[in-house]
Amino acid sequence: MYSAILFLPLIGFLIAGFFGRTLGHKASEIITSTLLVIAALLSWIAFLSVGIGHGSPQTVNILTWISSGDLQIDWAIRVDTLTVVMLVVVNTISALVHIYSIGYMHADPNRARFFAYLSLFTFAMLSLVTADNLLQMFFGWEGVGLASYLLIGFWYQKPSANAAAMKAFIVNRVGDFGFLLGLCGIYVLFDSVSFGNIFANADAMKDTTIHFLGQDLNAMTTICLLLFMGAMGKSAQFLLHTWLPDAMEGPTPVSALIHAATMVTAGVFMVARLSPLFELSPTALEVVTFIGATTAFFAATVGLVQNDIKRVIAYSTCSQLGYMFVALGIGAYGAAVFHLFTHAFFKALLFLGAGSVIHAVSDEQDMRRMGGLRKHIKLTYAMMLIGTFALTGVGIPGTILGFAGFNSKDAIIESAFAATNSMANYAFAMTVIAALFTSFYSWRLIFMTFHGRERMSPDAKAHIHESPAVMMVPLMVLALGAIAAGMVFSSYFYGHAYDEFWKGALFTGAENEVMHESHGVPVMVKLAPFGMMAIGFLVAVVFYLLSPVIPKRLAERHNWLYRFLLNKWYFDELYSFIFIRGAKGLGSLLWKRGDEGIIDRFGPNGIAARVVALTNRINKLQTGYVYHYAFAMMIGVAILITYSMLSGGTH
Amino acid sequence: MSDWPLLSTVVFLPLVGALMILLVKGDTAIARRNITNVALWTTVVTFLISLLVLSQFDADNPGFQMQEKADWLGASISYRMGVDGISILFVILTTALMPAAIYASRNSITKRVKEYMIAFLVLETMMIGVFCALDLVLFYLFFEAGLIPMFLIIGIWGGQNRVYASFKFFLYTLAGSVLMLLAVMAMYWDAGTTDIVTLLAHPFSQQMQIWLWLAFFASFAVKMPMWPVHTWLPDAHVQAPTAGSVILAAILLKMGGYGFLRFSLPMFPVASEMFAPLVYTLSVIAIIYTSLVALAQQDIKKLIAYSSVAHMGYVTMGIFSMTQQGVQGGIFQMISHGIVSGALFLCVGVVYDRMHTREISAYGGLVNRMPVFATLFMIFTMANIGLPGTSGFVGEFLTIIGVFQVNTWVALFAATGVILSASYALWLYRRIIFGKLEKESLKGILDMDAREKLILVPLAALTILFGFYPAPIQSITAVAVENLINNYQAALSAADKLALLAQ
Amino acid sequence: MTTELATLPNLMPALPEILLAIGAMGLLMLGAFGGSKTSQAVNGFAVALLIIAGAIILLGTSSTVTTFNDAFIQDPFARLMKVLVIIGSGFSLAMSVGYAQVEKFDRFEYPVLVLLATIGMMLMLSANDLIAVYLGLELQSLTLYVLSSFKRDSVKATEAGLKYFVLGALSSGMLLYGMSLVYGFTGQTSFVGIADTVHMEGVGIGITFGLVFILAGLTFKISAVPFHMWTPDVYEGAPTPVTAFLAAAPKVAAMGLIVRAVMTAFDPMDLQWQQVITFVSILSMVLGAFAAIGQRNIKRLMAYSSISHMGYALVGLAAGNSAGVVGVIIYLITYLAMTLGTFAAIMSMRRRDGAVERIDDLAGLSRSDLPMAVLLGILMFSLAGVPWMGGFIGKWFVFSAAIEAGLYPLAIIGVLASVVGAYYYLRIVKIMFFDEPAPAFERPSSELRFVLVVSGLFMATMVFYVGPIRAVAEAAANSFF
Amino acid sequence: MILQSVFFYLFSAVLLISALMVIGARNPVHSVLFLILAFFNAAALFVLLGAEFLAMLLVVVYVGAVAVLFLFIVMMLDVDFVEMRAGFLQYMPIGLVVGVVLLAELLVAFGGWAVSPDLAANLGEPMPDIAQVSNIEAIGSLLYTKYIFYFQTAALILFVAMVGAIVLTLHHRTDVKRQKIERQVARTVENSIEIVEVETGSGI
Amino acid sequence: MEIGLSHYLTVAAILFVIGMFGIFINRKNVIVILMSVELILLAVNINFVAFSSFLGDLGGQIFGLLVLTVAAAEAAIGLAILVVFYRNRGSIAVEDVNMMKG
Repeated sequence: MYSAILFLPLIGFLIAGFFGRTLGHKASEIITSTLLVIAALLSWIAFLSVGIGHGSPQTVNILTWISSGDLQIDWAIRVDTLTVVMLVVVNTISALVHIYSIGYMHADPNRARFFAYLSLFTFAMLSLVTADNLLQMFFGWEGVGLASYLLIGFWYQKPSANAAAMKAFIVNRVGDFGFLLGLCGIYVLFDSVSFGNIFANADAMKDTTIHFLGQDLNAMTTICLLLFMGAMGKSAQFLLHTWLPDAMEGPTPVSALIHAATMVTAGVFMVARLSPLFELSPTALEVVTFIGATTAFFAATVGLVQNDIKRVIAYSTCSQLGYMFVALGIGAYGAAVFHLFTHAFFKALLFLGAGSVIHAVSDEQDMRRMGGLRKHIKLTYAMMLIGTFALTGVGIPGTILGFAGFNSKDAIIESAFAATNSMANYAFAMTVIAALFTSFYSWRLIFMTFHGRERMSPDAKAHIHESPAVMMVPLMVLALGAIAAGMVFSSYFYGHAYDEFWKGALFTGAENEVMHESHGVPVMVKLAPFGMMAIGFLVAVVFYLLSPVIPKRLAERHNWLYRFLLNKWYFDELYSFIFIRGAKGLGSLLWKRGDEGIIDRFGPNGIAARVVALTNRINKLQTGYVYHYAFAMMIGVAILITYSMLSGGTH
Repeated sequence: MSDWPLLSTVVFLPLVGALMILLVKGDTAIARRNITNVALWTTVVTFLISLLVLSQFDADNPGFQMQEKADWLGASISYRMGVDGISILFVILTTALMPAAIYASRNSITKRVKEYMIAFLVLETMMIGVFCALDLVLFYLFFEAGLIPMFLIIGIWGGQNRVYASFKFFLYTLAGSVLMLLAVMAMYWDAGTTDIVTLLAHPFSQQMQIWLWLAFFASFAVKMPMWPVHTWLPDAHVQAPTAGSVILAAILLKMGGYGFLRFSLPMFPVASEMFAPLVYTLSVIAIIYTSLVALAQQDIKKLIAYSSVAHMGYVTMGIFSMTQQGVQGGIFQMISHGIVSGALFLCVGVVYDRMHTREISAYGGLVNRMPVFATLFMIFTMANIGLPGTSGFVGEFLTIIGVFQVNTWVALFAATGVILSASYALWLYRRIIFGKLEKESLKGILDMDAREKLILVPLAALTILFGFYPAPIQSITAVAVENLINNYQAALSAADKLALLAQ
Repeated sequence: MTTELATLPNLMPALPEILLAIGAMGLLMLGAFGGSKTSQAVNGFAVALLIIAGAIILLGTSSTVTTFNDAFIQDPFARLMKVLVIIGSGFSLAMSVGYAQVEKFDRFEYPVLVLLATIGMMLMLSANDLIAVYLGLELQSLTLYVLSSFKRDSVKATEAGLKYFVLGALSSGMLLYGMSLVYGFTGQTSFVGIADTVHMEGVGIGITFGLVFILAGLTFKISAVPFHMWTPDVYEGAPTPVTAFLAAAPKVAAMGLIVRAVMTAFDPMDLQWQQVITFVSILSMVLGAFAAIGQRNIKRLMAYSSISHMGYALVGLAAGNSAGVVGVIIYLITYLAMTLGTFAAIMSMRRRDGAVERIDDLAGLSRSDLPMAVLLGILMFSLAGVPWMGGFIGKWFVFSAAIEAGLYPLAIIGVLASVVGAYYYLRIVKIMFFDEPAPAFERPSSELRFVLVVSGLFMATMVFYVGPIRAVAEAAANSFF
Repeated sequence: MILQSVFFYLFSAVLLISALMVIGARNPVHSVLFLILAFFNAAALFVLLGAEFLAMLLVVVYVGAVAVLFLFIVMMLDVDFVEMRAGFLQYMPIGLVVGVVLLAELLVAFGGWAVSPDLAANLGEPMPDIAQVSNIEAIGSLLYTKYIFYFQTAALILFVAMVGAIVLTLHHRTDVKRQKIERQVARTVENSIEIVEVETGSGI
Repeated sequence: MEIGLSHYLTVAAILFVIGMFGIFINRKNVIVILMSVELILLAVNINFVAFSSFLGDLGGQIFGLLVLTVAAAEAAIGLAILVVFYRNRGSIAVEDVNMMKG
């Protein structure tokens, strides 16, 4: 069954990829979607049996991959609760996105290819989450990167899409650089890269040092930080986040699947998976917390002023990923995975809803040219509202009653307060502020899109229509998840059924008490997120419903701040200057100055020139005059005579 | 059949084919077709026979197999052939790529077909001979003689600046290898023979090892090529005809790496250990430097050529890490690079045949008219980047993990290649394949025909197969590499003991 | 005293020389009385005589015999080198047939003089005494002076003869001066006597000077730097068949003579002569390699080429060991074959309006005459010493001998010079194969074709039978060890 | 002894001075004449050394034949008094230095040259007692017996010289009618006259 | 002062160097060069005869005799070449013997 879950999407990819043209678009769509739906159903069965039920964790070996000396790496499927949770997330969302795309992409001439890519992505993501060893995880890791690259650049005629695709791939590679080194470190430390061996021996290696870059460093910290670098790349954390907003150049279903629900959470998954290692390194956890909190705050600030509907959601995703890392960093792995789980539903819902909006307004993405849409596309409006409720965390404090995000996000904030980590306070503050911003920009999005004056072009206005059922049904399914996932599963992921549910898939150190303490935080703390949510909502109502002049005035008054936020803290400009222009400039320099200017000039060309010069001189010696020739002979004899005399010809 | 000198057959069969081509008269279209067919069939048959060699090869035997020996220059310099787990793969790689190279030239070469095919067949003999020779002099003979046909191939059928490129190629590599020649002689006088099997067991004095190592290094470093003696490669690649680039990148470059494995490490272990930091440094510089340079290229072939230099940096780094993973990774990387870079040059050939330019700026949006090409090119680009699941990854990963165990700085810098290779390769892909098809000249371009697909699809299949299942290669090299490393360590500890005694 | 007249010296060892001498005189008669129409026949007879002489040498005993009071020695070394000389002379005579007809060169004196020069060379190779050396050398040199200016209506040819003569006479003077010093120091002129005396007396400054002067005189004949200056001009100016002859046989003879001289007479002075030979060898290799690059005339280029090749051969000699002598012999074998083949190709460079000798005239030869281009290409790669070709084998043996003797700097300089030298050989290949074709040549005569094919194939396939060749060379080298 | 010294210095001085004049004289005819003078003095030195035959030969062969040949050629070629061209002195200093160095080295080597006494027992051709065998006789008896090989080879060299000189310089002038006696003698009616019957209008 | 071997050798050496000098210092005509060659050979002969006399060995005189013979032959050939050159070039100035160079 697990193999089936893993390989059904691959089969779908192969069929659609190789025979897509012969089969036709319709057939490709149906085949891939069907396979995905089957995989999704199987995933739920697996989830119920392994997670909720009592199915035992297991490993399915498929094939030897790399074998070299001590290094033995197999293709294998590791099944435990963490895996099945991810299987459910990935396959469910993927199946829904497949179905949704049938409608969304109905006019695209390359639909078969699109579905092939989607299935390829799903396969790669599945092999990532089912990996039994780090290298296989890396395979999936890079595989999703490839699929993401292909899908972002799906509309290859758009230069911006191509650029975004490249950017996504390359920035991810920066993270992979760390991942790869961490992997090497793991191998050096454990003589193995398979999880079973690593986890079994992790505790013994707690205080080992590793000789890295000329220094003896704590092995766990070093390795975890290197691996975390990979997670930062994939999960678009602060400093390596720049690719995610640009990735919105891809078709919206892609954004929903890859850049909201699944791929970007791979980093979170990885840290959760490696919790046995991270738990051993407080330093690494502090870094994780810090980066997560910073991302949560930073992305939220940028989200405040964006005008592109998808970008707002993208920054929101970024910010929510920050929450997850905060949870990981403070040791609340359950909370992190829980948020990952719920976030998948509501964020996919928001993206697909946004897609529906875009679809309705003739592919317009700028919110400044929308407005008042609620009258035209009521169902979408409803879906978006549900998504927003879930994202902002609407619920009744103190109970578990609330939309999905309410349960999971509040759990993180409370844990952050309770945690003993040195970064915990910072994390708490940042996440609370981010909650305020989240609420504000989410409502800003709703208001700008669905309320107020209708600002779209007349042409677009004429064409506004509700999306077809094939798109709306997935939305409804997701809405269901966004409403209920939190309430249904909170006890498993982060509540009293924690241990039975996880069955050790997440490791918490002996002194890690975060989970228990988080349940007993002061009421003020429990109310804080809710309060922030409410404030954010009210401000948004004032700014965008009651008095739309205020934001403009604010922007004018604090122009530099506005610009700073609008330009995403100028990260793109900075990176472009340092890395892209720098690398190209350096490349040209090394080529023109280095290769041609020095190596060739003093190497082959230089030698050739010297040889020719010498040749000319020698040829000039051959004057044609006999007396010169005789003179040369005489000099020769004189030299030889002198030489043999000086070198002791007499002995 | 067991007595039949199978290896010699593989080595010299192409020469027989060349003689047959010599007999074809005339320069009509039919004659040209016949010549091409003879060459093609010769290479195919050679390939099949080499597979026979592979089938008889025992991967668990660390020594040389299928040996042949005959007196040649007296008893001490003999004609001795044999393959072991390290060399046999290169033989197969050579024989496998030759039909592709020949077939790829079928339409693109129209002038002087006869000479062209003869040059390639002679070249094939020389290349296989290099990997089979078990006598240093014989090795050198094959090693250097390969320059002649390649010189002609670049010079006659090359591009605009072919004369410069061919001379640079020839003289550069010759200059490197003459020093090796002297080292070979010194070894001959020291050991009394040039038999490789004997030499592998011959302990050279430490002082001598250093000089010999340097001399061999001069040759192999140029051949690899390593920074800073790499500048012949971009020129040679750019100017050579497609098949020439393919062979150059896929096989000729591997001779350097093979030489390191066959000679430098096992015969001069002390010196190898001593100079390993030098090799690491040069490798790392190669990886970063040439990747950056590749980023700035305007010419497709030049870009790929520079990327080859970078990839060879992984090979040298892996080989000199002297860990099982590093060495096996180095070998794997060479095989994989053979397939991938060969295929990339073939891809360039596909568009070059249509447009007759290698300027990147002359292309753009090819995917609109050439989806199959775009797909295959994507596969090879990804393999070039080292994406897991392609053969490019396995070698890169193994070399990095191998060197990480020895020197983390090197691993750190080498890993930056992961980022840089993605940058230049995707940048290239984007400029050629993606975008709108705006250029008038490209509007009528046709997708790959059956012949081109027949060449490239198997290579793509291999690229992916070895990415997922590298065992066929790994299992062949495992025992031989293990043996190599054990002997190396034993020699080192023996030398250490000696040094202790001397104190 | 008068009784000694009755005992005739043993003439058998010198039979080939005697045969050639008588033959030469006979042919002169034939030519003188038969007029110029007989020149073809004279040429044919001369070749036949050479073949017979060669056969006599090959069929005779292989032991070492001396005669004429030990002034004349016939040992395996001398035999092998004489056969090489005869091959050189015979092939260059054969090659001149076609040329002679077209270039109004068909004078019967030519083959006669070649025969006389050949006798001189053979005497040099058999010389076991300073006087014999001098006389053999002069016999050869005087003939060559005449041959160089044989085309007496040509300014270039006569200038070549004049230069060759003047410098040759100077070198003879040096040689003689050295001989006089050696004689004065030892009281002997025979090689054995000199060696014995030096052994007994030790090495003095006088004999060292003598040695240097003698080597200066002898290395002039193999055109080693700095006594090479005549070579380019003479090669260019002399009629092409003569140049071919000059480049082939006398080089072998002189080299053989030097080998014998240093290996026997000056054996006890190996330190001294090794210095000189090393010095000369390095200069020759380097200068030959560099100076040739600038050449446009192919004969001139071959002159520099032969300078550097003699430098390489001297590397083997400088090693001073048995392997070195083997190396020199094998090197000379390959050199001879390559030179003859290349000159066959040069003599084939003929258009309707006459012979041409610019390198650029070869442009695009591969299109107009592929076989010739391929063969000449093989020879060029061989001259460059690229493996697989015979030239590499020669280099292998000389350099490996140098390595054995520990002459690393010499070997390194040598191989690097060979890389520089490879450039100009490659340039010829480039011109033949890469460039746009120049007008085609006239169809060359069959003798030229034959020589070209034989030498080209020999060089291309030498690797296969280098074993037997090495055995022969070793047997010859054992004459000294 | 004194007398011998005096003569030695005299002959040597004249020899060297005339040698210098050979290369220094502006008129080539003078050069030849100085060459002859040098030869005479050298012959005198030979006599001092007891080599009468060689001294005689030098005078007869060299002065009588070679030098006269030189003179003949100088006259025949009608050589101008060529002015010293520019650049003559360009290489003079370095040439002088090299020459002096070479000479100095030779003199250093010869300054202390003494015949080793051991050699007397080990000579190639010990000189017979002058009282019994004259110089010329001693040379003759060696040359025609032991050194017959050299003698013959020298003959061959002279032969080459003869052939060479003729080949190079003998011109068969084609624009001159020569008398060919043998043809005149061999002439008969049969081979002199050919009678052709010519048909009318066809020509020969 | 006793006239010894060294004296003769010195004279010969000076003569030899003068001869060599004559070859390359001379810019007038080729005949002088030929005469210089004769001087060199003369120097050699003085050496031979001197050694012969002081060693008490006849070989040197025989060598000298043969050198004389060969020198005569050489002179003949040299002059012959000179004559043909003159016929072609119309000059025997050393500077005119310069058709070929490089």
